[in-house]
Amino acid sequence: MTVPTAAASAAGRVATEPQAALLSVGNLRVAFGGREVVKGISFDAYPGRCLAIVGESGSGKSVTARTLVGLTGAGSHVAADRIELDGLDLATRSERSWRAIRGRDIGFVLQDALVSLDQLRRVGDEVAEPLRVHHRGTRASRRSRAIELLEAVGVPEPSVKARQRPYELSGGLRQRALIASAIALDPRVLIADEPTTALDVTVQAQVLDLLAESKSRGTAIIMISHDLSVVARLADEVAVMREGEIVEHGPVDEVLYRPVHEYTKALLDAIPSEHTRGTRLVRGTSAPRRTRRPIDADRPLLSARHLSKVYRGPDRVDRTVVDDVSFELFAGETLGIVGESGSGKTTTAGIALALIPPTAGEVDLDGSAWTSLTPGRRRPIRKRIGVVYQDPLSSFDPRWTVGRILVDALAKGKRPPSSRAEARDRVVRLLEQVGLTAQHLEDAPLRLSGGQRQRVAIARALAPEPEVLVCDEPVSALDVSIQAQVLDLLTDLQDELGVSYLFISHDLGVIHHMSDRILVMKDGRVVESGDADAVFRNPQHPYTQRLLTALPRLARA
Amino acid sequence: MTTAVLPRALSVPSWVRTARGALLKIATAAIVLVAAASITFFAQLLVPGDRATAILNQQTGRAQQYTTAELAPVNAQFGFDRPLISQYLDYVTGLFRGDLGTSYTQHRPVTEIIGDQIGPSLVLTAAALVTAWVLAVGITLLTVKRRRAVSALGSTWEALTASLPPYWIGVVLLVVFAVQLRIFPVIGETSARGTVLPVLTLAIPLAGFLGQVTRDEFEKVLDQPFITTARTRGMSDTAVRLRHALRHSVVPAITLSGWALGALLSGAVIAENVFGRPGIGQVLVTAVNTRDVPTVSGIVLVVAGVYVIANLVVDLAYTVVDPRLRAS
Amino acid sequence: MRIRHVVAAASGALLVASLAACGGGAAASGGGEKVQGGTIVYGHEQEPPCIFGGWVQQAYISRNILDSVVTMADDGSIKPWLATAWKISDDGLTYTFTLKPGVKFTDGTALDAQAVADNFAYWEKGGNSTAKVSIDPYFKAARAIDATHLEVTLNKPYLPLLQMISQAYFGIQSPTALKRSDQLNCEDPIGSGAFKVQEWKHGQEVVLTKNPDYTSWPATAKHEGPAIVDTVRWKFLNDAVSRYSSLATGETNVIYDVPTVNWKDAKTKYDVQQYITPGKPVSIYLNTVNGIFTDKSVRQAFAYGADRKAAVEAAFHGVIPYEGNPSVSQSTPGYNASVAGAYAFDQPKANELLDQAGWTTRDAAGYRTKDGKQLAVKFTYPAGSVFTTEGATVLQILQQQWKQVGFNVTLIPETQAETFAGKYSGPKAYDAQPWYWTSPSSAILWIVWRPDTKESPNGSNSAFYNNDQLSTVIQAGNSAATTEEANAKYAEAQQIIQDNAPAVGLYTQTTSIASARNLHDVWLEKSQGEPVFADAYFTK
Amino acid sequence: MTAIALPYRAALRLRPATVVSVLVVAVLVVALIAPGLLTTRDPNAIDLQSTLLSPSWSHWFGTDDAGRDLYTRVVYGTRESFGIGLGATALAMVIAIVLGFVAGLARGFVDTVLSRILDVAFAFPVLLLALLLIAIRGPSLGTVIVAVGIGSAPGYARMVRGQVLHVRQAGYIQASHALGHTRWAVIRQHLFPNAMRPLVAMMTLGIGQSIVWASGLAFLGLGVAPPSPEWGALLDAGRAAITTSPWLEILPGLVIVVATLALTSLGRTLQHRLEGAAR
Repeated sequence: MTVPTAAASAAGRVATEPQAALLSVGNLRVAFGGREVVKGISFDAYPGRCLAIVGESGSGKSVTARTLVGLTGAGSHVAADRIELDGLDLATRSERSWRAIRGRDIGFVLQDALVSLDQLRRVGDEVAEPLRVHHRGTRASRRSRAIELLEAVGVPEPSVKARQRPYELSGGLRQRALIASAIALDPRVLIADEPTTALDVTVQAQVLDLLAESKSRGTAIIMISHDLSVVARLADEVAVMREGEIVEHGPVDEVLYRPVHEYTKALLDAIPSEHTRGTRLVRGTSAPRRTRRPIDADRPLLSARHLSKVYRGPDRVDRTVVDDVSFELFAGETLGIVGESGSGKTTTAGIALALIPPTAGEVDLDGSAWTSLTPGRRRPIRKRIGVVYQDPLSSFDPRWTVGRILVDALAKGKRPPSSRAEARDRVVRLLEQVGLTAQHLEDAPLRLSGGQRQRVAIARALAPEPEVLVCDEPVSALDVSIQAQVLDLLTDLQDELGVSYLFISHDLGVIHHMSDRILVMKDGRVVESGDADAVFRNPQHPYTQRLLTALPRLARA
Repeated sequence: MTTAVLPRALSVPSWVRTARGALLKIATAAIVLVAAASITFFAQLLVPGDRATAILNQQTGRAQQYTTAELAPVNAQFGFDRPLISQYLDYVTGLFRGDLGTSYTQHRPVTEIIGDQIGPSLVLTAAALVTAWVLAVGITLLTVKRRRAVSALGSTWEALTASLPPYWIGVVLLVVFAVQLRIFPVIGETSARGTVLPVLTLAIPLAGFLGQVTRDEFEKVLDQPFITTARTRGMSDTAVRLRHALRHSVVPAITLSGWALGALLSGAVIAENVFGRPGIGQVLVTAVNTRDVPTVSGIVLVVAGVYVIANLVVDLAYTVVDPRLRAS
Repeated sequence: MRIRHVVAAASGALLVASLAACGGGAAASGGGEKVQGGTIVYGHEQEPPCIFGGWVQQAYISRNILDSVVTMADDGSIKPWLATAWKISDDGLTYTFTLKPGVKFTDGTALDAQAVADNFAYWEKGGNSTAKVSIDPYFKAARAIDATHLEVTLNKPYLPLLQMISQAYFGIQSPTALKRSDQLNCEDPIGSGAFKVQEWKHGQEVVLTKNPDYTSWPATAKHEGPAIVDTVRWKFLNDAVSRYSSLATGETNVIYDVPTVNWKDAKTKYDVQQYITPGKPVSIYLNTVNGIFTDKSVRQAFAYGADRKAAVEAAFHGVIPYEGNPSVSQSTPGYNASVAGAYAFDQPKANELLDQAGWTTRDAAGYRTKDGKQLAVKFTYPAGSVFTTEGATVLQILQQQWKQVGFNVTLIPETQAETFAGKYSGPKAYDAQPWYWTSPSSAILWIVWRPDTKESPNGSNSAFYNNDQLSTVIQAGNSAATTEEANAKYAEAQQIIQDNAPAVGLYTQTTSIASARNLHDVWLEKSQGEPVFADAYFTK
Repeated sequence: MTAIALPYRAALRLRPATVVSVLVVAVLVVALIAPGLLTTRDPNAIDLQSTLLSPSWSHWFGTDDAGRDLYTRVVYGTRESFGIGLGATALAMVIAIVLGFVAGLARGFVDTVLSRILDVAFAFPVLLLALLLIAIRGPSLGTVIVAVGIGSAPGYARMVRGQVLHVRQAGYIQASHALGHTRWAVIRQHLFPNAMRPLVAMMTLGIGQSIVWASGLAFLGLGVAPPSPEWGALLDAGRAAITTSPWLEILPGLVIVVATLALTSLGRTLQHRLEGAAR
């Protein structure tokens, strides 16, 4: 308002020596009901700099972000010594005056534009909405401004896209449009709440570049993220939050590469990558290295030949989602399939499980026919192949307890229990194997935490004593520390049981951490395959190269 | 799934597909209608007692049995002495010529009987539907996710109105607003002022139903991230509700509206009765009572036709409100 | 020269209560200036399928459109209408009518003797089955002697003929018009009456406009000349609440069938008229060929067992009179008043009769049994327009009292569909069933009680009661030479019926109208009680 | 959402409206099972000395034109009204479950045919269905139940079909297949019980609506035979007197409204709770 934003923008990236804080928060406390979720945190944001607030679910980071625009939510109680925007007190604002600030002085970007943009309105209208709300320009001028904004965030054919609706755009373009809307009024502060989560890695890189560009024009950015590697790419300063408190706060290089607090260290360690291969991700565990059983390269447990899958849409147009995919999975091995959304990896997994009939090609299980069998002939040998899904909760019947789920799986296994007592014993053993205890037997999955649910899912997959486990994005929905635990569990189980994994993930770090060999998929085809280290270190296909360039990573100390 | 999955062939132009779809829909609709009329035709023959007896009794206001000799001329006049199947075939072939037959009791073509009465019924039901929508949406917008007392008031109102027996509310409205307060006429007939109370009789309970589903959806929508996005742009609560949430919230109510139209046509007979309004409902009741087979079947055909058209409109309304549904 | 054979009415049989509270409904004496023209909005109840037909709902409206040959006066005597005079031959077999000259139907056709003869032929051919049963099997032929003289010949003497043809079922239609399609004759019958159909808005109203060339008013008319008002809007208002309320709001000027709950209120606010229909009252036929009522003592016990009078008074709020005579109502010429007092409420008597009949034991629910069979009565009644909710209340009260003497009465409301389809019309279908039949003469006895035989079935004999003695007595009445003689025979017939109890009396069929105080001279016709608007006028 | 994970607890908290609804339903259940506990009178006992009394301490709801105690009649009418509500809804549900499951599980031709049949059923005016049925079978408690039941079945069938299609997509269905269960076992163990879950709430809603529907039939004179104190019949009997003895119409109407309201409110609470639990 008083400081013209153009001046800051002209200054470029001048703000390495911070002047006065643009947004200053002191001793912020937020409570819902009687429960305090933000417990007295303080931070400042400076023009042209990015503050990253990092934490896992429940750390209070998103609540903090929303409090900064006065949208903490119903039933909340906010107290702070100081919330100031350029000297203007925000802590005691009325809803009406908050509205004048939102969008104009503080822009806000949420994660996943598919749900954060109104799908029923045209992209142009969504982008121009802050202008309309704050009575800027005429209808026509707003429309052209929206097109300019879309162009500025790198949306091709902006005038065409402006007339489309968000769902008609690709994920990356949508997210750009969301950012375009947030910066429409050139706010001095931009708050981005998980702006790249749910995006494919290449798109993620583009979005981060876009935010960096905004920062370089003098915008103060507050980025909320659970992903430390993403933060490394943009932030100047990092605050690590845990259970409503900031446990560590400092310049990005300090926090990420010379962490002081145990929690920060644990978080950093938990990130899987090429460097973590063969090690455990959870800090402080006794056996850091793996003791693997040898891979039997003469015994392909799964061998897929020229798989393809064509779906006919309601408009009678065929779509090929899997196109001539072949692979072999050897006993004791982990084969990783990596690719972005829509690459056909989940369909491939479904075919391998014989749950989706392939249009062409077949999969053999341990040298004999598998997908080409009739369902009735296949059922008796199903026990040899198990599956772990991305979303464990939806894979459990909400009416069943953990105990019943596992007993059901045991009954379908190689050695069905002969008595109730035996069943119970074996279920308890299974639970212990995945790091749970008998006390969870009577729990409904709904009452378990995300990590516990995935452990139950793994226990269920293991109950029939399969030789192959298909893991379809098993850790994608988990916080990084929980992800680390689950990945450690999977490697431990492989060491212990010698089971083979067909491991599917969009996360290159996870894939590299887990896999012996990998397939890179794009648009239903395998573009590159081979030994994991070889592919990662020396990618041949341009797509793989692009993926790896886009991958945000932490330089390991 | 958008990026990688490319359509292999787009050889058929989209308008051809649309036209083919529309033709298919019309053909199905025609089959549905003829089936409904045919079922009605035969169902009426299941009614105990003989049609000629009913016609004679109805002409004289009596209830007795007649001798074969007495019945013979009636049977001959209406063709009841011919085999059932040929009566039916005549009826169905007539349908395709747009001939719904002639009323046994009024001696008029059924098309004319329906033509006379369908107008007021359609006005009544359409007005009731619109009013119900206005009430439902208005009350939802005003009360959903407000202070607890306000929200509770809104949802109680909806549950209450949805529980009102249509006849009862009609009589209460009549006594209060027409007899006591004299704001509206007692004999509404087809005048605009006279249409108000019958419309309210039908609209108030329906508004309760529509309001309930709209409220549920509205509550869910208001929790969506895009609503938060809109708020972070500085939008007022009212604007957020109107510009963003509303459109998302009405889809279930649109679905319900297609169904509601059928229920309204049934409920209309009650409103017609209480307020002395002409309409198809009253004709239907009389026709069933007098075994006037062609009239009953004809009304079913027309009502089913209205229903089918209404549902095509509902389908269209879906895609207008939510273009995403066009794909599927 | 006029030769009239006047039928004297039973004194006081016609109860026409003109109950205007503040003086004279008939004349404009209540003050105000008589207005020429205007529109009467009349709120009727049920909409008939056609305007002309054999149902009383059709007679109501056709009475205002069609003229009949003769009409009935308040005292029950027959007065001239289209016929200015008539002569009956000594053997009672030939009636010669002299018709009013120069009368024209509204389509221009001349109303001459041939036209009337054609109408007789039309009714007999099925044009109006109620007309047909009213004169069968006595009617032989009708013949035009010349343009103004009509001769009607009979097979047997039939004294009630004139009363019968005074009903609106015998309205004379243009023979030219009768040749039109069924649809036109249904919607727009052409007569010579004071009004003609302008438009029938189905589901709403029939708009009647006056016949400006009207010349053929009946002798009972309250004025001479065409109708005073221009238009009558004959509205169909099924719902009693809105019908009665419409009078208060001024949306109607006159309504039919004042709800009995509102009768008291109506008397203080409007001019009300009540008309007790002659003919068979609402009485309960008992099935004499099947079930428990084959036993005469059981029938009599049924009649004694419930306080029918109190039930009728309670349910109809004291507005509609109880009728103890099951055969003819108190307003019918030839009514036997002494018969009506039989079977007064007497439960001990009922118990005694049942005990004698062998129904001595009672089951757990308190119902009588005999040889393991329960004293059960399947009581069907036509619900809705024939039997209103008030009538249903009467039955529910009776049901409780019958229970006290041990009858298990199951009430089964018939829907209109079932009624018309004849579902409950056979001898196996019910034990008891109430019904009424309006008729201006005790000759209704013949219609109802004529034996039901194979050769000559009588579907109207709903008690299936064949009594040759009764049949002979009624026929003697019908063919009697004098009214006195006829009435004596009819009285005897009523006594026979009451003694044998094939039917139990309940209440009179009654119609009523209420009209606004500024509307005058709407009167109820006497053969069936139709409202007549030809003489009605408004005052300012 | 990060911090606001409260829906589960909120659902467990009893709202006052829920408490009232439960109480109302409890009273109704007493009236249903043991009407004698709520009134000492006989619903059909006539008393011609005390007709049309307005509500008073000795006659809470007044008396009708046969001198019967209206309150007692309402209490005894609960059984028939609820009989209609329960019976019709149960019948509708059985039809709906069969049709809905077959349509939901079948693919291709059978599904198409069934959907068309449902279309025809839907296009049929409910009123006509009732009228025809009553014309065919005569009015009785059974016919009213069948008419209302069949009339509301297509709506439920569509819901069931939608529910089956929804549950069919669920992860646990695939998970169960992946364990090697047969199609039938999956249907029996998972699909059927889970697709049925929301129907409990729907039934509660349906009972109330069936009662309202039945009262509409009574208005057309197609209800239960007298002297039954079924609520719709009470409304029908009371209508003529609305201007002179309004309690005869107003009070039974209010009872229907309150009963339906309580059932609806309970049904919706149940529905929301199930939805919350399924999330």
